[in-house]
Amino acid sequence: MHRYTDVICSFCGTLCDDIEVVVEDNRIVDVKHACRIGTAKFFASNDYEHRILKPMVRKNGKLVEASLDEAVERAAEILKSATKPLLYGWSSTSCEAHSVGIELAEELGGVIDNTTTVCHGPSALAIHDAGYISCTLGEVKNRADLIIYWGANPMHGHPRHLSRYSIFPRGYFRERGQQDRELIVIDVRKTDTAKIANKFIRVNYGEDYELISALRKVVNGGELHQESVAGVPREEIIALAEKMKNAQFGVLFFGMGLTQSYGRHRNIDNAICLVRDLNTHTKFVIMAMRGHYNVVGFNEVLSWQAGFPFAVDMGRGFAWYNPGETTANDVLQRGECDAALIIASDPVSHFPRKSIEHLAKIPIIAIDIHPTPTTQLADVVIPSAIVGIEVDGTAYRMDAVPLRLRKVKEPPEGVLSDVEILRRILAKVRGEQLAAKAEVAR
Amino acid sequence: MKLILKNGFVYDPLNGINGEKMDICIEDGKIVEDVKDAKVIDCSGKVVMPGGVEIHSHIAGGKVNVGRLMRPEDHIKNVMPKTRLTRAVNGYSTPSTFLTGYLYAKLGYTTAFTAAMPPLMARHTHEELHDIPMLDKGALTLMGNNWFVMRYLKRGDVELAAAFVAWLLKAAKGYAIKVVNPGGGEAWGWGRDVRSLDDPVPHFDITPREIISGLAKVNEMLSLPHSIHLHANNLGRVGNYVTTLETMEVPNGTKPARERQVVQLTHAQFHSYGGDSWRTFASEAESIAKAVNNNENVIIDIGQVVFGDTTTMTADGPMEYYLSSLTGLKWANKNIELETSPGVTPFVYSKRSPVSAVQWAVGLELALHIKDPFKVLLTTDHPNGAPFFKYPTIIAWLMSARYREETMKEVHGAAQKNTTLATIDREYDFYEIAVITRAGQAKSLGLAEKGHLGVGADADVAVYDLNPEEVDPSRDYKLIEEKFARTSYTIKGGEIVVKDGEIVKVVDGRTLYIDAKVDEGLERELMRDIDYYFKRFYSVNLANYPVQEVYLTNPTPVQIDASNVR
Amino acid sequence: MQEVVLTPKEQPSYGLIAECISCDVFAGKSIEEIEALPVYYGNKQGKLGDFFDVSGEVASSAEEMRIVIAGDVTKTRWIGREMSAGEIVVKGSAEMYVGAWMRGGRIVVEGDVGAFSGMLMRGGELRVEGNAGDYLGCSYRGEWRGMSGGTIIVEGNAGMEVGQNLNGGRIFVKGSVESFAGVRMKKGLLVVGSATDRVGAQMTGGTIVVLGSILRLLPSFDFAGEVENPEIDGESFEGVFKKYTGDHAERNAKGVLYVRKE
Amino acid sequence: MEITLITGRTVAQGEAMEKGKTGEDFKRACAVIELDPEDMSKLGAYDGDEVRVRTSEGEVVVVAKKSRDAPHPGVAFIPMGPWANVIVGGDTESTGMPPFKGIKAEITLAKGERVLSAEELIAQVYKLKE
Repeated sequence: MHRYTDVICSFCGTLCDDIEVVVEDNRIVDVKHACRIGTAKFFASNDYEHRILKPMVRKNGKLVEASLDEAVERAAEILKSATKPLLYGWSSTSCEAHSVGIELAEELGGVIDNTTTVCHGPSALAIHDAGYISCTLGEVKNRADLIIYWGANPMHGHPRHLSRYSIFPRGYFRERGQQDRELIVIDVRKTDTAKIANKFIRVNYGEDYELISALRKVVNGGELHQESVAGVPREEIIALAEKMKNAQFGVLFFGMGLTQSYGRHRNIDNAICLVRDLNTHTKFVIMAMRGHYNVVGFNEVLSWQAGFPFAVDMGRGFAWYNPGETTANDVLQRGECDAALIIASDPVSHFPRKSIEHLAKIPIIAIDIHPTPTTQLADVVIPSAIVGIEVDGTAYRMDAVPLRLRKVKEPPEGVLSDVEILRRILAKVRGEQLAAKAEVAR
Repeated sequence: MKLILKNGFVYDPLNGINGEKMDICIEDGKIVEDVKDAKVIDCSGKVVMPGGVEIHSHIAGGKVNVGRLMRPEDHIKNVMPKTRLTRAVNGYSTPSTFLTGYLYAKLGYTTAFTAAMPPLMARHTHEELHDIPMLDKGALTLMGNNWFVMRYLKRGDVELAAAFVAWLLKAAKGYAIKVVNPGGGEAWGWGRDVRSLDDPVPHFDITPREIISGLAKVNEMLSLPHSIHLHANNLGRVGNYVTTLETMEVPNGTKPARERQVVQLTHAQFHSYGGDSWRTFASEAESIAKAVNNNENVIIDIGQVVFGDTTTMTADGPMEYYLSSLTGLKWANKNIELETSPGVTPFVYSKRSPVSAVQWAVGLELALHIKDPFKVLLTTDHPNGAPFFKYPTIIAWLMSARYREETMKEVHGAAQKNTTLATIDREYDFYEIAVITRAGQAKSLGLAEKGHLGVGADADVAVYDLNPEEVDPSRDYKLIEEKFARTSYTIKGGEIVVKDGEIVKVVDGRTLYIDAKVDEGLERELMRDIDYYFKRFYSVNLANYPVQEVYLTNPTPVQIDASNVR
Repeated sequence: MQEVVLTPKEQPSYGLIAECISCDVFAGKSIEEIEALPVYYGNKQGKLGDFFDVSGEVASSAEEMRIVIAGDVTKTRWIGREMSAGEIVVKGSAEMYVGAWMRGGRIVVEGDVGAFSGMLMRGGELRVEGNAGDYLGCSYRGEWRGMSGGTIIVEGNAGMEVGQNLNGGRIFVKGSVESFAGVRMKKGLLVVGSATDRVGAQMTGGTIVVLGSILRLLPSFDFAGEVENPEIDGESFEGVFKKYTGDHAERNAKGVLYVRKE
Repeated sequence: MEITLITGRTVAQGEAMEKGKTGEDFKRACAVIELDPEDMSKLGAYDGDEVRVRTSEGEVVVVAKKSRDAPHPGVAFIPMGPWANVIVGGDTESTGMPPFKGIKAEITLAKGERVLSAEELIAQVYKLKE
């Protein structure tokens, strides 16, 4: 039996790093401090019935077991013969895997994109226009006296966000924890997060942008002529603006309620500008509630290696980026790509129908831990080990703080890490022998 | 690889060699006395210098990447496809990591230190350094707003402060103490700043003066290779030269533990401004230069401005806010718990702008008014003053009064009126250029095996296609600019990595960091205190904070015995 | 004026990058040289001649050059990129980025154009007889200095974010436009037939004229009276218009929005 | 009945997903639509009744559930997953982001109709390759 402390949970962008895990005979027998989802993830690693344990290759319309070499060979063939392969997923694997994946995309002249494309891609577009006025989560814990969640429901998406970083913890300048802070939730529904807030503001669906514009006008000293905006009465808007201006350290967390709804990136653009306006009065910051545990890591690695955060087309041997053109859903819906490598993600569950209709027509290589609708449609399936449980690796928290995830148990026999699988595919694509060096961190 | 660089004009200031024709022998990555059966490179008619050493450049880490994230429009510039050897690259003011390595190598640089690493984000910095090929690397580590540092110094516990600094350098795998807007970074946690050396830091009851002098003392107690690396308060503010002059006096009571300065005042150009409003904005470079000339404890690097579009980035959060509110351009900020508060905003240095014109002149004035070239290091504070690959232009300006005059004609009259640049006729020679681009930098960093070509030095060499007997830099400044941009050869660790301005081999450099040992009892005391603080105020556990060595390319600890610190 | 005719053959489903279709590039070349110009699709490089039959007479200078694309090229991108002179006529519809970075000359598309057409234009004229996609006359991602000169005229409708970051030049859309027309606009003139919502969002300067109605006005615009037959940037508009200033979400915003009174 | 459909994350969906997507848990967590109680009574549906949700993209049968986040009349919620996404529209309006929220949908009763498992749904909607 071995007890591991300070284990980092590889579920969501909160990257809680205080987990205790007890492992006995390569089985996780106890998990402490993790949330419901995190706990489920740790225990699920034991459950080999719901894992993919052997590589599979589609033959005569059916997926059949194959050797790893055969699966890698088939994957390399598919990718090499493609004119516009799409390499998608990435958000639930390590930065080390991203690094090999980007090299593979460059080698193939493919399009590489991650799940940012369907969560905070609009936030990236907004940052391109407005910048990003942010902080690390410890700053929120130590200083924040006003916390706003807008279109975000951490009680569901990031269960320990509230207790570790925002409302509940005692901080250096907030010794009494929750009593020293105020929580406001702005949403179209009275979510579970809204239920514990000091104040809930209901905004009409699709009118967030108008509400932000109204707030900005008031914050910047203008007069609001409307009786109400987006379903929120004028007095309430003015009161909210005053509250924000008078906070000592305010923070606006936003989620997919803003990025996925009407207005998309402009909602975020306007919200960042609101925070910028507030900085002429006080200290205010903004932060995206990033979902997958390493969705940020992919944005970081791709930015420093290829110059752009997501959706890069390497077709001409260099990186070209323009969401709307080079993003996964657009490439799929225009029917442009002719093969796909999907790793650590399940677009068949999470992409709209039109995208999947094309995906279903082209050869797919899926690298994943357990069966998903994507592996169901795949032509090559390669099982992989779980980063943060069965292999080490780097991940970036939602505030871009990088952490080193640790291995606490062995993967199922014969199952390799994403890094190792990708290295084998890359070597095969290049027609090279696999470099002898063992799996190194970066 | 064995090499003989034959018959070049060698400029090796640390060994007093000034353009002598001689051979340089290389074996096993080192400069040797003599070598047999070596490949001979004919360097006749060419300048041979030690590989360039970059002491202050924002090339890796969180805020550099925020610059990239924020500026896709910067990355449709300098676009080059992958080749058999090199990766696909792009980026102008925030080049991708691979491009950063390639571009430095083409300039003849073989070592670079990234200017500001927040310890909490150190893993990120090292991940990017890992992906910068061609260079030996290190990171200046931010400490001037660190809560532990401020607490220990406030209570006068310099020993504990020293133990903490030693621990932090090892945890972050950092190389030196970097101080940025001391106290101002913490004040920015509340949207405030400190504006003078005696402005107390909110809630911490300590002043910038105390932080600077305390860290200077700690640096010498630990006998670290580099001095403290100081970005003074009030960067970029009109009339800030007063603060700068005062700041230079602060560490004067401290004796250097090694043969170097006590403080490197970084990007001094941004700290040498007179006037009392943007309308009366003027140079005070002469006053600053005079103070540097008279102060044995201080050297500077320039932070030269070159006209064009760039991205400013610094751990000086309030300054970036101030700058972005002047331009109205997009602005990124990132307060980092217990440590620092960086910011990023684009900036365009326009020839038509009186302020930009003066800024351009100030950097050159500093370089020309300071007598001892070992006290002036060439930087652009990349990318703040300009991208680093503009160095050849700056070298040409320093070597040619005529070139400066030509440029002066194109820029706003304020450069003529509000600075002394037009009155200076000094011109640098190759020897002095070698000082400000390698020898002086290596000396300041305490890198015994770099910045020179003596036996035992690292075989890092740059060969430029310039014949000092034929070229008149004063007149042929365009040629100087052209040839310093593309070496004939760059040799890194004894291997030819650039030939005729093209990358011919991609190598990984080493990453240097400080491994200083202090008294064990003192360290135990420190760890107890840190543990308490981490649990309560950091958002990561202590066990997850230190950067593992696996992140470093060829990790190279510099062992320091400071066990006498107790 | 001499004319080269490109008759489209089958277009690749991957999208065809044909930035070589520009009078500047064609001028002075032989038909064979034009056929051999590089085009890109997916990870492949091909020749213009693989996808178009090339015929006609080539002029020696761009000014004297006309290129006619004789049919639909709905998978072809970057037609007329950075063109400085001459004329391109597309007798059908084209895909994204028509006339991006254009500096002079004229492009006429008889059908529709895809998104990002007229991106970062600095001069010349882009005329679209059908509809335009999203981001007509936009800047590149992150570039705050958007389209700075030239004229875009669209007879039909246009999509989202027409004239995003507009920094000079003129855009006329006779039909309707989707959300965020003139978003973050700084200078220049944008005239549209009708608009939905969020017109002039975050604009700090320049003028937007809506000749018909808008669905919804942002709360951060202020009414500044009615104007009859206004003359704006040398263009006269008939009728009575409501004048608004904004976007007052921004500090010191100097944008003006005219909406025809119903 | 016309509604505005929103899709998104829930803790149950997250938890079930980590256990694999082939299980009953995943279906129970995702093949549901959370409706405003008033909308439910207008529709004549009770907790646990099957309903058909139709958009311009297609249709799907899921289980109706009384929302705990009400009131939000006219707005309904389906957790992200294959059931939601076979009816989500495609156009990213040149931003890369499909419209996952704010989709116009029509709900009708489908009492007793079978709710497909993820696997069945995928097989039915996207013809498997031969």
